[in-house]
Amino acid sequence: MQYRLKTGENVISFQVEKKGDYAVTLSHDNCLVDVEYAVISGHCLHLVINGTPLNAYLARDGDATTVIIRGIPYSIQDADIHNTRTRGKKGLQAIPQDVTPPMPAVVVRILVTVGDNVKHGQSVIVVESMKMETTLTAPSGGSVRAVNVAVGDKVMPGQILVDIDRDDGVSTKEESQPV
Amino acid sequence: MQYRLKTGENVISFQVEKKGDYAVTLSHDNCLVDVEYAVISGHCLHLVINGTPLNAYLARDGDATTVIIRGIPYSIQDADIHNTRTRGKKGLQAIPQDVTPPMPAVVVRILVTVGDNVKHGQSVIVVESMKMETTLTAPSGGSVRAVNVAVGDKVMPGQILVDIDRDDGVSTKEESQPV
Amino acid sequence: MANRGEIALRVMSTCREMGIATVAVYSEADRKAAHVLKADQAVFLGDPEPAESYLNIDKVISAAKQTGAEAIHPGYGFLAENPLFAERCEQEGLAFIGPPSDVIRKLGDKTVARRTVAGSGVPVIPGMNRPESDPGILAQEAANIGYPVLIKAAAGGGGKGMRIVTSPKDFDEACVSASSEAQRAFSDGAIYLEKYLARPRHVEFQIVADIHGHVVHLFERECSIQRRHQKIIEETPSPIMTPELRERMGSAAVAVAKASGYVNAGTVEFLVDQEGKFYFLEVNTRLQVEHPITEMITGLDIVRIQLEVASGNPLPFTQENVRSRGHAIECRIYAEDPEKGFYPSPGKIIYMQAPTGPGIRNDCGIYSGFQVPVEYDPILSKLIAYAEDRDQAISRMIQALKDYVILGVRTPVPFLIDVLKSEAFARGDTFTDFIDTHFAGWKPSRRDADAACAAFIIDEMSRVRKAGAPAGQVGADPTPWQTLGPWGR
Amino acid sequence: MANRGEIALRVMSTCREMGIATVAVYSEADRKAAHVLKADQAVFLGDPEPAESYLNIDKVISAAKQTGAEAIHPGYGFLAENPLFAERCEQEGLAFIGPPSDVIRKLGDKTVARRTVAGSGVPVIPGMNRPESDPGILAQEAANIGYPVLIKAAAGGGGKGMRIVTSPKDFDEACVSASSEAQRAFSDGAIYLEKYLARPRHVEFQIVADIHGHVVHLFERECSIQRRHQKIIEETPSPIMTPELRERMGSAAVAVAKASGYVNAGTVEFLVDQEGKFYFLEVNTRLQVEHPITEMITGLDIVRIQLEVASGNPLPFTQENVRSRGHAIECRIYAEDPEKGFYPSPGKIIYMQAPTGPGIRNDCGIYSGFQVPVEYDPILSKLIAYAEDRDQAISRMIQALKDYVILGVRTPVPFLIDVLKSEAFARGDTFTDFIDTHFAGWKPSRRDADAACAAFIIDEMSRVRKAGAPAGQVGADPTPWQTLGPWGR
Repeated sequence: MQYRLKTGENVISFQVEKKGDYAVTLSHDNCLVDVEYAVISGHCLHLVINGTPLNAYLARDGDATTVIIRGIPYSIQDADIHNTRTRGKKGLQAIPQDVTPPMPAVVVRILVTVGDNVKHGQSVIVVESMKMETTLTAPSGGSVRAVNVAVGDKVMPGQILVDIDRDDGVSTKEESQPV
Repeated sequence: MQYRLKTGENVISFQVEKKGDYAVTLSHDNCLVDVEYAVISGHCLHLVINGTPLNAYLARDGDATTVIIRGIPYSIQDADIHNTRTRGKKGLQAIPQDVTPPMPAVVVRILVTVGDNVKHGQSVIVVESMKMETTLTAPSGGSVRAVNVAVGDKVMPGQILVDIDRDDGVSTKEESQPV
Repeated sequence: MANRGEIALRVMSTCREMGIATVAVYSEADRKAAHVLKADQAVFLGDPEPAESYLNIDKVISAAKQTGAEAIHPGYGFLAENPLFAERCEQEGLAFIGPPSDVIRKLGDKTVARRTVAGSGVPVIPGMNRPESDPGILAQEAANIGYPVLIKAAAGGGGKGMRIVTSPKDFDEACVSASSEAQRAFSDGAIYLEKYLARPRHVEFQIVADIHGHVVHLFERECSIQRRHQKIIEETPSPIMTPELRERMGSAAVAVAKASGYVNAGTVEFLVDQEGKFYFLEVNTRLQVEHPITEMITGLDIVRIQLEVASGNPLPFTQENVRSRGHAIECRIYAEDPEKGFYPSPGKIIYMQAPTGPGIRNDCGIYSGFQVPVEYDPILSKLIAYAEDRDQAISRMIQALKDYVILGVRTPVPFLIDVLKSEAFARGDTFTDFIDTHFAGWKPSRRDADAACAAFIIDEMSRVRKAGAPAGQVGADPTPWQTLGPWGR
Repeated sequence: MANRGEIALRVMSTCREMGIATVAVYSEADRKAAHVLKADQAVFLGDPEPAESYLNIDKVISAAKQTGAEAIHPGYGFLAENPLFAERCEQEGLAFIGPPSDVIRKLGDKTVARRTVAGSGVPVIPGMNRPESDPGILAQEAANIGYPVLIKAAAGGGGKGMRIVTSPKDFDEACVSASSEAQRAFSDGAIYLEKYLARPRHVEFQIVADIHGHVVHLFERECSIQRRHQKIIEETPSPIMTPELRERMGSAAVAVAKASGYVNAGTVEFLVDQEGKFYFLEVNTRLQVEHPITEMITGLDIVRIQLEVASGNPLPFTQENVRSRGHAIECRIYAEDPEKGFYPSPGKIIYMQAPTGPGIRNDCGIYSGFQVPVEYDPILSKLIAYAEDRDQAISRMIQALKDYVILGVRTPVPFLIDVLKSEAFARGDTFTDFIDTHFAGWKPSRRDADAACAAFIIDEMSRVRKAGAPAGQVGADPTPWQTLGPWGR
């Protein structure tokens, strides 16, 4: 079996070979990793990696799986599935060219209205999450084509709160990039 | 809806009426119980019983459900299902006429062999569970027809460890009783 | 209990032990919150927004009235330091578990507090004792104090309306922006100036006072490790404390309490400069987030003291028979991402596993499956480690943090581990600029990436292997549907 | 770590804090046990039977050798008081975390221990100081001592080979049966006689001793609440203790340790009779199950002391600077059914939720999903409550027990709640016959049967409602299969 996994910025290909009921060997580049394991619960695996035991705690959350080992979280995605999905499905990833909150939040102030001309970096909307206010700014100069939310709305990362027609003619809304 | 529930020695019939998404009314005898509830997890319900909140923790374990409220366990069975099952399926209930351990255990000593004549109350087998030894005795006088286990075997409640042909001609093995 | 989260649970624990029945209040977002599950009764307040629920004085008072509550504990945050709320409780005949409303009012205005304290002979940071709006007068005061100066809001804390100004050319603009921020945050744009102290330590004293005029301090807490002016690690004793300095600062804290007519539990905050000189900063007129470390070293239950004092009883000890033992550290476990500037990280707790064992206390407001609301403070729990001395307490805390698993939201756990392991922390070089100095742009060292990938793959393989099975959270316990078969009904 | 369960975890906690790497050993039944998950390395021993695993000296020594371990901590039970094991460690150059093997041997034989102690001037229970097999001599000794007498096995404890005889006519038969029980339990049928004390208290003193001849006691523990001669609730201080009695008993405990050449941590057990006279009972040459309550009141880590002492360091304190503060209670949470004579209740932990918060410590060896083996001791965890005084500690413990949920096996939690709520316990009337006197045939009062039925019905309705859904533990969180849909692979 083969897995292509994305951790942080890297994509690594793992060749996986079963070595018994509770053992596998992973190889990537020139590394060989012997893994014995026990399934402790739906969220915990006990692994013995090249002879050294450790506990891995996992949760699937949307596209990515978070794995915590020795207190440190690793975010891991299946690169193949991830590509398939993000190609078809816009907005799951926060795209820096959009006016979108960095975390789940509530809209507290809207500083522009449709038709306003805004400069690159100008504050357009303020959201609050867990008592911390964050000001979202225009990713480029242009004119405000639409304000998609109202004060008090709950908003999620990836959701476009304000559409801006860029001075160079490209709508921020239409801009997209595969990851 | 109607439920007949067995708690301890009692069987109570409850008439259940839905009062909304998270509310029901139960009636039994001349009692009316208003219940609002929230499902906290697969093992925890938050109930408001006639206005008083409490938490109920549940686990299904074979035939019975254990419900813990304020630290105290309640063992509850659906009386209808329970009857159906125990009628068809012998041995799930420990029957005092059998030589069967009161809890999961390991056989540590066998004190009789096939053909031995035993008296009522005579020790026939010793089992150990969690470092505590329990001596099982003959439920009646008779002759040992079979010893079904060996030293070191793991045994469960309901499992007949020794068959005794009773002096009055009835085998303890054949004796059975509906609950 | 006019609060939510871990502090509501902590207060209710002591109430239950004292045989006091508890009433929780909750918003729409908290229908399944842990504090609702723990209370003897629970009253629904309204929509999630704080103004419609936990900050709504009328609704909270009405919940108390309708359940026959006799006293209200405000916790921290929300209405805890709101003099109008305390006053309203007084008017309604409800015991407010905290100081009298006029004390809260007096100490809540930072300039009034400075005047009150200055009168008692306790050193205050050089600066103004009255708010000012005239730009000319402010500029003159800044020149008198000497740059750098700190612009502060008179009405509040938490870093809102605060500006450090290093040169006169930026001064006017900073005053305008500070005042407008203060106006938005506290509905009061009043500002004043203080001398800016470089690299101070934040050292505070827990005090308790009864209505009979007894005031006792319960030693200090060092709270210098902060991000965004919010504490993240606290410890006691302070690494810089000497018996002589403790004696002087403790006496100052008691003097502040006496000067303000303080009753109940409170905290007198000081800044300590590089030369070891200390200055009064402010009084927090409530139970503090970090009160557990004081409980660990003194063996006292501060909430119990609050309740006893509120019912008119005298303090059950004098300054002489309160003794400190060992060392305690608290780490605040927030829902936030330490790799992204400590941004909030609300969400559902998919799984959690808290450390237990010798010397470990976990004051926790969440559980596996709980949806952490976006509307409130990001504090999830507080992990406290006690040991015989500071080094042992640090080691114990590091191990406990490594055992603390929270899946579903990000937490500062890996960051806290690295801070506690750092030499600067071990040396006790804990100044308020600690994180900026030693941990700017921090990322964890991810040495176990291979193991994490192995876990991902094995988890997926286990799921695929069981995909043919009828049902069930794969890899977890079999469900009743797997083990029981269809019901007869 | 030559042990399993909560004690293995507790010892490993301190090791990790001290930077000592740990090696677990485990049997087939413990492949997924909590102590295996915590260790830095784990070595498989063999089949579940203790003789093939945790009691197998060769296998345990070999595990230590193969991993390069330098020391072995035996915990309690299993090999902890086996002089052959300690001796073997000494021969193999492994540090045994406990007293020297000859001290274990000397104190393990109850009659040798009695002779040793009698020589030091500490009062022992009237009786014989040598084992005897001649029925005539035994009968004569019984007459000299005066009935009722207690027949005891010389080689062991835990109630095995013990008989109370109230009249000469039952004496010979009782000796035969006691001896044969002792033979089976300890491979040694030697018995001796002691005066039977009616309704004594069981009070023990924790001692620690270094190789430099320093011995310090860490105050007493009262352990009178027992079922089947096994402790179930322990507390410190003892309700009957006075400073004067503590001084005398503490000195006696230190004298016993010195007389036997004791090194490391140990416990000197006494019986205290109705008149307040105390008698030496025995020495437990190991870390005791109930050591946490001593840690709570002294602020010390006894395992750390054990490790320091074993590496040759002197005790870091003298008798004068060890101070006790507050009150601590421990409840043992066994897998057993208090409604059925405390019969063992092994099985799978379907769900558990442990109490947390101020003053609560939980030393726990299980987790949700763990299969509790039938082969070992039924102890699951130990719940410890600390508070300022006894009344507060009792209240805190009652509330914590109510919050302790363990589903899948029966536990004494409801029984413990009723004991702690009883007036007899509140009065401190804790004699070793406490359970027989006050709680024979105990059943909980089941006032919430309607609520339990409601929970059953709602649970079932929720399951039926979701039965059409594709999968999932109904009522629990949605599974990945529900939320993610099929994979592309």
